[in-house]
Amino acid sequence: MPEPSARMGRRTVLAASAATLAAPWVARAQSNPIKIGIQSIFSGPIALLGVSSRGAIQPEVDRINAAGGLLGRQIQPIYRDSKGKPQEAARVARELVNTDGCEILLDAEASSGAFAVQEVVRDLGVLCVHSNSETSSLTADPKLRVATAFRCARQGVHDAIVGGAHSAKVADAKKLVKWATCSPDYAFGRDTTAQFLDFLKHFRPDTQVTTQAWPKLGQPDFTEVITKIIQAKPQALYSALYAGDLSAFINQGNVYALFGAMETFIPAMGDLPVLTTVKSLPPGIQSANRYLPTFPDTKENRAWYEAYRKANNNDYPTNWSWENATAVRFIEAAVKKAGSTDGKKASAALAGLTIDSPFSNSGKVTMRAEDHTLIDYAIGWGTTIPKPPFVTGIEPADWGQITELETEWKKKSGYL
Amino acid sequence: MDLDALIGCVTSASCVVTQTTSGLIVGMLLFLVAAGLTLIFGVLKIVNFAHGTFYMLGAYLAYTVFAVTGSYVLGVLGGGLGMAVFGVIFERFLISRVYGANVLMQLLICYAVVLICDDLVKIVWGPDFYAMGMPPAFQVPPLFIAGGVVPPFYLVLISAALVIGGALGLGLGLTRMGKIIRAAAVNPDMVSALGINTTLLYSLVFAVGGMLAGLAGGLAAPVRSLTPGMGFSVLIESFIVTVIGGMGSIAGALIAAVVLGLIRSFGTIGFPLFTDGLMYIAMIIILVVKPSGLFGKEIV
Amino acid sequence: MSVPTRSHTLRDIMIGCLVIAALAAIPFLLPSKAFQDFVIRCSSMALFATSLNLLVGYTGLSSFGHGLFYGLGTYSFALLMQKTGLPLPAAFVLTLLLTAATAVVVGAICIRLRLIYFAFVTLAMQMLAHSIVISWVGLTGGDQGLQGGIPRRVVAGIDLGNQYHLYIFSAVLLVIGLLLMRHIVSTSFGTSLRMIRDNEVRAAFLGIVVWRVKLTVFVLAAVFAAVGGIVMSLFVSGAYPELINWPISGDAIFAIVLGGVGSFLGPTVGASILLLLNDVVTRQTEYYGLALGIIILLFALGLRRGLLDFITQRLGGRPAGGIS
Amino acid sequence: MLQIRGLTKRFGGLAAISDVTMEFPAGSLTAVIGPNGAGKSTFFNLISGAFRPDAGEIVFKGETITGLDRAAIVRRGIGRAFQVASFFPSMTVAENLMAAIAAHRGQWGDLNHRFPRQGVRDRAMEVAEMLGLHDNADTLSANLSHGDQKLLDIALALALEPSMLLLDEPTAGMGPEERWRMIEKVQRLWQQQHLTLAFIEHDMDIVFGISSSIRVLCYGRLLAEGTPDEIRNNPAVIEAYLGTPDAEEDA
Repeated sequence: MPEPSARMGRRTVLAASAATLAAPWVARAQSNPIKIGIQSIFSGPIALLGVSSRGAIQPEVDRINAAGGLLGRQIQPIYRDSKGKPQEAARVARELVNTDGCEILLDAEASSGAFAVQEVVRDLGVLCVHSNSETSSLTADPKLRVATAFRCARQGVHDAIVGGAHSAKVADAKKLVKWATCSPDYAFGRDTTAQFLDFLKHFRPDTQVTTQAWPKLGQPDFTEVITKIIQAKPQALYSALYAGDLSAFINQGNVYALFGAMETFIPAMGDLPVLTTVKSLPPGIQSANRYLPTFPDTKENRAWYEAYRKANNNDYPTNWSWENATAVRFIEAAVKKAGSTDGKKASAALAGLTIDSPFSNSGKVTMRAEDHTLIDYAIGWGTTIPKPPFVTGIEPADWGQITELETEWKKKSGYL
Repeated sequence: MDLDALIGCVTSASCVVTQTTSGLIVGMLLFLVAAGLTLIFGVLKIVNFAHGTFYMLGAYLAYTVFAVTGSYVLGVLGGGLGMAVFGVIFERFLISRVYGANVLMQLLICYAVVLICDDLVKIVWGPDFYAMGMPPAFQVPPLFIAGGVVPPFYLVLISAALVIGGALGLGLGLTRMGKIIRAAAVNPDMVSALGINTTLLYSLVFAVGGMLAGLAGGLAAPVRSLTPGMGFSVLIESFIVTVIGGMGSIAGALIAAVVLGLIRSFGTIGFPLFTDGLMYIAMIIILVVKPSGLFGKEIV
Repeated sequence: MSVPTRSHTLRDIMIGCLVIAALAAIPFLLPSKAFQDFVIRCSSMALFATSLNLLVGYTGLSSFGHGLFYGLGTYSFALLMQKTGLPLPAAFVLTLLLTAATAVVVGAICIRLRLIYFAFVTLAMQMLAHSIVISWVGLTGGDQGLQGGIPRRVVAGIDLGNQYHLYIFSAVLLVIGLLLMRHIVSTSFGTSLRMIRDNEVRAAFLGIVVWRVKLTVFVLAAVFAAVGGIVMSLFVSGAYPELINWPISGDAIFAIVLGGVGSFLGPTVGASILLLLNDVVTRQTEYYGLALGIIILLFALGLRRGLLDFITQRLGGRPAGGIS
Repeated sequence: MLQIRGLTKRFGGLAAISDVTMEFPAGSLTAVIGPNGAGKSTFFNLISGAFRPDAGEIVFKGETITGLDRAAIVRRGIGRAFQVASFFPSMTVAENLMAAIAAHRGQWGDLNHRFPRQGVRDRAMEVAEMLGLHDNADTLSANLSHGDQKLLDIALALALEPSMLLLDEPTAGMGPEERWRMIEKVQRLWQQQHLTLAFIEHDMDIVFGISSSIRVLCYGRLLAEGTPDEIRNNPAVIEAYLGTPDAEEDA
């Protein structure tokens, strides 16, 4: 809103304020730019989710606009904070489409928000790309699936398969039988851990779980969890902790020299905010990649990494960053292919689409047609060292094996 | 439930040593936060729902002072003193205006401060999480006592918390102001009847309460993650401790905090699930059977 | 206060009908789906906040855990619709019965306590309920919430999957709920509530069985909160743990303090302001907490009472009871 | 009307009332006096059901009411007013009385009808008139003068149509002239309504001026009972009062 000038009458000011207040209800005429509604969490303990998603989205949008836009129209992203509340996520999604005139939704919510948005999209029928929810059922469960909704993010079950396969290989070499787990006590932590153990046992049926610890999400102190694991004297430890909780767990585990006492497997370790925050990163932790500029070790990936940091005040990109960059690229490609932003047409174009990507070992990622989820993205395991590049010796996973085991898992879960 | 594991643990010296120290470290840091909460309630009959925010700001301040000076001790002191000042500002400009008002009004003011501070932290330090990192002096391998694992840093933390708690106890027991505070906790009217400057007294209570929370935040900063909103879970836990120990009773807070720490450390072996639920049930039972908590005096 | 008579009841019902008629017409003049969304959410919040005010403003029971019943409403309704295949009216009634039964048990424990202890124990109850929802993953979906949506079975031509239908449905529920609560506070029972708030000991010495009045109003308030919860679960097409966590009680407390505890419509006004603030502020800035926090402080320290109370007092009304 | 036998109440180890036996005949106007801390208010609290006695028996109109709760005792016809005027400050005088009458008529749990139901208002005005409060009927009770607030408290008790009324210091906090105006109203009430009335009072002029009989409590025990003349000359009473000078407020 322009500064109200001193000559502006009281009535004008009142009218202007009324207009501002009524803003959410007054539908704007659809103007030239393509509006993309982007909702995420920009406040509270996981504001990093939204901030690092936006940090990747904006440069992609700028690139498209600089090159003349999409279908000849500029892209206008509209960012909204759902504060991590599902009821707000649902409201914001409706408002973005109904009032702000967004033709496409880029839903960068965490899982519970994504499920709420999914139900809204079912009613609205616009193209929606979920870019941050990793919960497998969002797309795997046919009951939850929506014709115009896609997931452009890792999927929990992919991580579990790759983690199981890699851990089994290490277990073979080092003769690891007795395992402990330590994961956050909520649905994501429990599902991920159970799936990991399933696949580990699939490869190594002799695996024994000696103890399982379930710290709360955001628990400040992990001491009792750490000592419990020490008491159980396992040979190997798996943890689905991530972000701030993981950083606290590592720092507190160091105090007890936990990581020297057992082989440790932490899939979420390979994310730059954790790697750079933990002050004394223990060497030798088995870690998957979340986002790493060195995996895949290509010119394109490195270039994207440098560009992100330049555009974002030298902050590090996160796992969420690459997922959202990819989401914008898929939206761009699908709309171009369909020649339209219409939900049905764009969805038809997006299903099964393959694009070039710096975040894949094959150089390409695909939006799988059958269940609207991303495949062929870079996924692999390596070991940590206390200095950059932090994770070394990363072995890329085999997508053939992932797909095969995923199909089996879907059958077992009754999704097929 | 896993009773075998629990029995196995309590019959093994190494397990008892490890879990006891782990319970003590959780409990003692909790005590520092809860002591401030209970002190403020005792004297002012105000439930400071912004107390978790004091803890958070203390940790962030300590982090910054440590980053600038490289001294952990200065960091902790900075957190404590900073929060003492913040406590006084909070009391003078906000809380003092709602003394005697409905408890909902007080709750609302605290809620507003929590919202504002969480966002301010995000603006000043960013949405990212931080870790202070272990001061070099403590980067040493853990000790083994009777087969149990005891990190030297935690021995330092427990001692520091004990010293602070002891100083608080002595201060309340021996100094004139301390005696007045204790008297005020029992009978607020009497203090003003004796012609004591209650304005100063109330500010002092908030300063001490804020300082305790700030010190706890600073002490824990090397091992805990700093995020906007980190005070929330600490608030809930210290609230439980305060209710169980008795609103207004510092000794009660100490005992309840240590018990809670031990329940957590042994409970995680015996009953890994639903420990939170058990806490809430314990709290409800205490409130119904003895609303004033284990060691508190009932207000009417 | 003028003495209410039968004509007041008629007048209230007339006003209620007019409000519904006006709301039904608005979408034809202002075709804004966001406005309809707003009314739906506002109905939910206003029912919830007004029900809390039965406890806080009318009876002087400061509950910190009223959101338990709001959340219970969302979860039981969503679960009944999703898992049983019952028609909507049956699920609706069953939800209210379930909430009432729970409120009897919770209330019987809580109303024994007074003042701040009542506030604490209700808060603890809500925390317990939240942790049960989080732990009981098999039933509730844990922290991810109840997924898969609520089947919107069409009943008597009303299709709650249709936004306009849901909008009218919510508005009608709001008006009926407010009329019923308005009736409750204007009965002799309602007077008993005010007597207990003003002077519990005196009320007892006049022959009022205080615990029965308190328990009754506790259960009634819980049932109306559950109606608000049902509207919310239809809006989000599911149920989420955030809807039963204690900040939701904080929202309701904020709404009633914002609007005014001394006026019957205060909580409804407060709920509207709260939601409007939320919607406007989140559009303008990502520092929602900062903005909201400052506004709360301005209200709490500036007006020192709710907006509607402030206006009625300015217009020369008598000082409102309740929060001072 | 009311018989009390062996009534005992202990707080912690201290006996506040021990083994008190006395009787209030129908239609009597009895003053209960005693030095500070004699247990007078506790005694009223026991009769009206605020406290539960540890031992002893209270019989009202031939029925044992020991241990009943406050509401049940009120329903049997014992009303009371308080040392500090006790009423509903957010309501007007009329509303206070209507609320009390509605409660008395068992309408306090009524969720069907609007308040006040038929006849309640008329009856409230009657009661207000008895105590001369009718001019202030629409005044917010919080804004009444101190004396009128005490009257309202008594009026609330009276609204219950009690057969017995317990007044805890009806003249507390009043100046000498105001006291007499108050006590004359009480006396008139007693006559017109055929009440059995017991009141706690410190002003000896009033006590000896209007009461038909007097009970003296001291350290929780019944020290003496009798007519004003008997009490005036009772050596034990004189000693008790000389030993502890009279004070304005009962603790």
